Amino acid sequence: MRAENYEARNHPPSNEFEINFGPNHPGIEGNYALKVKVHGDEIVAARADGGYLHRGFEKLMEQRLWIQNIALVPRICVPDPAPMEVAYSMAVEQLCGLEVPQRAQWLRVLLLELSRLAAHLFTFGGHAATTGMYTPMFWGVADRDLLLDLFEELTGGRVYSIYNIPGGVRRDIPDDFLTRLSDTLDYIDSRLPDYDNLLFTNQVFVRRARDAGPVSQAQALDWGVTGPNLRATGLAFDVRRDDPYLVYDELEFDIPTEQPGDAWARTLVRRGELLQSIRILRQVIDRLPDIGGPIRAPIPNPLAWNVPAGEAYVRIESSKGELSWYVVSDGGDKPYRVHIRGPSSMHAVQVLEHLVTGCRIEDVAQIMFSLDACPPEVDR
Amino acid sequence: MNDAHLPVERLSIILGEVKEVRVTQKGPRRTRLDVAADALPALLELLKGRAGFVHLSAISCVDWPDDAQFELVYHLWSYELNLLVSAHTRIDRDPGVYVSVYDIYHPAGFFERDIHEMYGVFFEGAPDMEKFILTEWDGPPPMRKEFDSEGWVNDHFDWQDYRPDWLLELEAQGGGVMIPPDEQRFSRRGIEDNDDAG
Amino acid sequence: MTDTEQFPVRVEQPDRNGGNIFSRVFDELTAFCRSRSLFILHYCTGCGAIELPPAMTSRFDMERLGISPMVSPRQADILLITGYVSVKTLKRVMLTYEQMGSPKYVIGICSCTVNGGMYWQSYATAKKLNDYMPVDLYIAGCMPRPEAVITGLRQLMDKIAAGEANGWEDYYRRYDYYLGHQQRLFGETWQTPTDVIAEARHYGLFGPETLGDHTRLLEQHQAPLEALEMQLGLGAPDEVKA
Amino acid sequence: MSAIDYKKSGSILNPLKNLSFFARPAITEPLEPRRASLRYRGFHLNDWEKCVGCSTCQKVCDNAAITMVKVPELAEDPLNGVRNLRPAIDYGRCCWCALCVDLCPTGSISLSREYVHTCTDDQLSSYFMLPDPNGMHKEFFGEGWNKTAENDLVDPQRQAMNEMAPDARIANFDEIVAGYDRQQAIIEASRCVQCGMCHDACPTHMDAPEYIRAIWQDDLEEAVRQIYNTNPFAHTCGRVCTHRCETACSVGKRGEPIAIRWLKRYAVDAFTPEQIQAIVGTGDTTPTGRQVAIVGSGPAGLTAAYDLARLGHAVTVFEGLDRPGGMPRYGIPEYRLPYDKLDADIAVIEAMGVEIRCNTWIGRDITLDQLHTDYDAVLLGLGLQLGRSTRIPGSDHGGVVKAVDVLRDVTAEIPETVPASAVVIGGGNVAMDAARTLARLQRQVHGAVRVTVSALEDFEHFLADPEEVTEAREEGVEILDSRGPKACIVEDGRLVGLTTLKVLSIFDEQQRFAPKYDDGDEQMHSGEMVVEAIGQMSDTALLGEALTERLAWQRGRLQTDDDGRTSEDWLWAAGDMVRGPDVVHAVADGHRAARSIHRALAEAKMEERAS
Repeated sequence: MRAENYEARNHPPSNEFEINFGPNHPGIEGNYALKVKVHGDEIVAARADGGYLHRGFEKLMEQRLWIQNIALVPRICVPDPAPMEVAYSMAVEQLCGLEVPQRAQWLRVLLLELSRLAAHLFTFGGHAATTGMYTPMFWGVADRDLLLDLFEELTGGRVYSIYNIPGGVRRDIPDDFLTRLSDTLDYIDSRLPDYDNLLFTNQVFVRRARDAGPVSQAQALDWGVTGPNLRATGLAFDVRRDDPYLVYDELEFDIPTEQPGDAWARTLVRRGELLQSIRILRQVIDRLPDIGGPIRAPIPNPLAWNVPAGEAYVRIESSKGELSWYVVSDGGDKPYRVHIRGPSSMHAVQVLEHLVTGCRIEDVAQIMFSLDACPPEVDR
Repeated sequence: MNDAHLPVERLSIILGEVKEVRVTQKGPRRTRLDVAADALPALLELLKGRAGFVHLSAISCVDWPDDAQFELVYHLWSYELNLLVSAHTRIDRDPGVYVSVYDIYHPAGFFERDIHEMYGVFFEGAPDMEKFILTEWDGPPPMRKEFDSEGWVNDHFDWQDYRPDWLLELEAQGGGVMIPPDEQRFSRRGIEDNDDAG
Repeated sequence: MTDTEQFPVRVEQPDRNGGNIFSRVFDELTAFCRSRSLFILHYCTGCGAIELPPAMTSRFDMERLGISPMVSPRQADILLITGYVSVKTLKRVMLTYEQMGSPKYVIGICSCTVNGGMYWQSYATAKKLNDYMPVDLYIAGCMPRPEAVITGLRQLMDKIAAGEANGWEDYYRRYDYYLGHQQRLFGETWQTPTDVIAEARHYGLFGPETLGDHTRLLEQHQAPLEALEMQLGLGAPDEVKA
Repeated sequence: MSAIDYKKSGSILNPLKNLSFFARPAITEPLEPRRASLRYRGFHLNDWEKCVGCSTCQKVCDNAAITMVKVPELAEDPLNGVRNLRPAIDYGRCCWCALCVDLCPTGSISLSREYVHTCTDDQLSSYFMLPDPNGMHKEFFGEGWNKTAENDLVDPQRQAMNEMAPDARIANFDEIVAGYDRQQAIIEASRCVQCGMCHDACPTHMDAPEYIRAIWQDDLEEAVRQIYNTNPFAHTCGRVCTHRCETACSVGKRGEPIAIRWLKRYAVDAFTPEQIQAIVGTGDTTPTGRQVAIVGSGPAGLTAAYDLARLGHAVTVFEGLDRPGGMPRYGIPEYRLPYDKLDADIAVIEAMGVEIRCNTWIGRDITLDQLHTDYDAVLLGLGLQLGRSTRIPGSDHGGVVKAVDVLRDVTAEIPETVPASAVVIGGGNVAMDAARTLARLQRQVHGAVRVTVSALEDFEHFLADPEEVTEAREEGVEILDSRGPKACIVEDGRLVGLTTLKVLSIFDEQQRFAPKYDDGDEQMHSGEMVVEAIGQMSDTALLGEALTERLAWQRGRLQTDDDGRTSEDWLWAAGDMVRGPDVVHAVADGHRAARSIHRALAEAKMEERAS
């Protein structure tokens, strides 16, 4: 220890302090930092600092074969990896003109919605924990683990499923999987009243979360806010419905919206989406047995696979918002350029900086969790 | 939102007013526009103001060193038309300077900052061109094609030298490592060829 | 000001082979107690961290082993490196590691901490964690399941109880080696606020390899330290408000 | 939308309702790890019996985590595509994506349900693991993610080859196989996993992975360059090669092997001989002043000529017949190898500066001693142009002919009466060639096919390629298996047919050739002609008695050292007369002999300089 490092610093003669909120901070989601200037408890200025989880995905993908990237892509967003796989596969399929078999599309929907469910349960828990309530977090994580068991059974991996490949999916569902899925959904459904008691109708939480980090609809549009955060401002927009992909246009689901765009509304939207995901999954359970056919379109030998030159822009509704992938091929065996636009790259930087400015320091964590900002998606 | 025309038609009417823009229909909800660099900001303004393209989904940068150009792609979404427009433009790789569209689209702030640190393209008029991810990186902009990540890694890091018992046994019998992983990497083929040429 | 006498941090090194029976019993008791109350630093360095909440919460419940998360490095015993560490993170990890009180234990989980893992081609991540700090235990997987994490933690507990988890001593004994790798990656002006050499003397762990070329470089660049990156460029958020 | 109006019904007491959870059982799992799911992606398993060491897993591994390790105790078998390499996995890199499983051509790799491995810093070498069927810690946890039809990324189907229908091809000698078009060739080439087993199995070690890759990249010039590195008989080998490469192909372990022969054919067919010559160049054209004589213009002789000419030696090839080409021209029917394609090969070889003198019999027009005097080295590439006889009763009749003679006469267009019915003795490819050639002639002359093939072997151990048998049958040839020839029946000086006996066994207990027949099962096959296709030998009369005496022989074959040099230091021998009948072996032999001759000439030059 060097004593001089622990002497009082020459701070400006005021009660304003600059502090690092993160990266090693229990209130931060992932490995991310906010540098904030506080005046008492109030934050007067904030600046996001990312890059702690930077791995250079876009560069790495340019160095790997098209097929090799399927192992890499789920790592981009750890809590919600499935949309990454699907989006990448869809982009390659677009470039190659591959027709994905119906059954594969339904299986992808199954995977995506399971992943959304898992991510939302995780986010609830996180949001609750940042307001000092740890039980919902314990429950949310434990219930999510039941979904991870399903992932493990379906895809062979708990978190990183690596289930999609360009052309379709790698394995069909195991025997009786749908029954177990249905049972798990019933269980999660039955847990919702418990969550309501503990969280959504708990005045402690309601009062903390309301009016925290409000975003108006105009601001949301101005700042490129998407996903549940946008729907929490009252705009019913969902890529699944308005720019449909896979078989979402054959599925019935509502788009939950809330007002007025504060942390409370955002979390409520997620609760609504949880119900809708369960609803979609139940439709998948009903329809999937009737959809036969292959689960994968034939693809060339992955070691000698030149994807035709071109570009593809794929948009997907991930649990965090609009996820889009821009993939350029120069006709080679590796992607020429991949650009990943994670929804959190908006939410965790400019929007978060904007929202925490003026709030009290104890709300920073819950604003970040309520935005469901996912740092690995920002850093890539 | 009462729409006398199909979305695509409405868009094409607007685009008809802009000179020198090439329109390619890439799908039912995807339109590609190619436009000169100096006309792009005006085009974006028009798209936002007249066609409801209020959402800037992303700005992608593609490096084309052979053409000595960067390609900038602005992906815009209209909540009214449910239509995605990708406006492509090319700028010179050197000096790699372009104008910021932050005034039109605030999300551009993040993307321009990202492109600046990853490619070294400077956006004039952007509010913030400071590094965000690579604050502690002093190498060249890593996403440029000429930056060889693997070479850099090999210069800066060592790899594990495993000596498990089974390997020692095999070596004693005359076996052992025959093909190290690097020798047969398909993804490395093109790069080695270039090295040979250079 | 590096006169370390003012810090009463000296601990007597237990002589594991000798000493009288009372001190041996006392040492073993200490080690046993130490292994039954471990705090993991709450720092999600990489993607393997996603399996820690399940491991901590009801289903796999590592608290039954006496292990729970701790927010401050000063009170934490275990630094869990959950997968890849980007170079930017590694600096913070080094700061954190040096600030943790001894004895401290490092667990590297996932492939990435061993030989670069998936990101072995990446310019942004460090490849071998044991170049930069001594690692007591590795848990294989990408990422390891909570069960594997818990198995690993149980093994660490056994090692602590047996007095075998002494990686932290190595950091003091071979500080020059670790510092050299840090300097190779972070540049030769790399400084941390902790005076490791003085601590090494105090723990009685100062050895022939504590000092070397790299520590000389460290002293050469010694300057009044600024903490890392405390300047705020506050242009943008103000405009946000407007 | 919401079932509860949260904004109103909220209460600070609501959480208390969950106190009932204290009465519920805990959901905590036991401390011991659970069993992973049935398709879990845990540590690797590798079935060493199935694994052939092709290193495809290494190529698809995105993390460069796989090292191929040589295990000396395992057998190596290049002809069947087996190496003693096995993959070792670096768990400091692996991400358990299981692409190695999906792409393994043999299906030997799988992932287990084992997932716990921990170690301390000094045990870190345990992260580098050589998977075997037992599991990482010698404890079998069960197979997890394995190869199924769903996730198999190896395409087992080769591109179908267009062939002429039997009734279209039966009356003419047009080439049956159409060859791949560009798209088919690229798709077929893309199936290759570049393991190089073909290279190891090929007698002349052709760079098949390289030219297949070049074909896939649509760079045919590069493909031709790679092909000509090792084989100047590309057109010929692209059609009639025995393709040992395809036997060894690792994709062929579970599916159909890559059509390497057809790909070679596709690449060289894309160019004229002049273009090929421009692509491959003429080598080092500085004349060395050395002269080499080559007897016989078959694949062995001309390959050696090609190599030697490219090394700057003056090469003269002596051919007894009208046209160069040797056995490929006079022994292989035109419907399998069109003459213009053989001419293309020879044209490229001639363009290297090789002089070919046809109609020059050694011993008649020029003696071997003369060659010995005039040239610095002599290479014999005589081939096997004499048919063996069964020596059964009646086989000395004029209507009993040898298959090689039939084929040669057809090529040489020597007019001969076409028998209305014929019997072929033999079950090899030459027998098929003779039968199918006769079938075509019969169709042309008589309008109907009456050819019977009687083979010693049963169909399970047949010598001819299965496709030859199928095609021969399609063309109307009757093929009988397990029939041993007894006698050729001559009535009134006229050959009327062949009697055969049922074969009980071909080899005795010492695996020597000693066929046993069932005398009770005798059949008569009528035919105006009996063709013997039971093997060939070399016509070595040109050597002269003295030289024959000096040279070493074994079972009628000339003995040489590994490089084709005989016990006479000026004389080399190569090709079928040394190795037995096979085009690609002859090519390989030609290369070897050329290298040996070149070395000997260079040494001689050194000695000259020294003296």
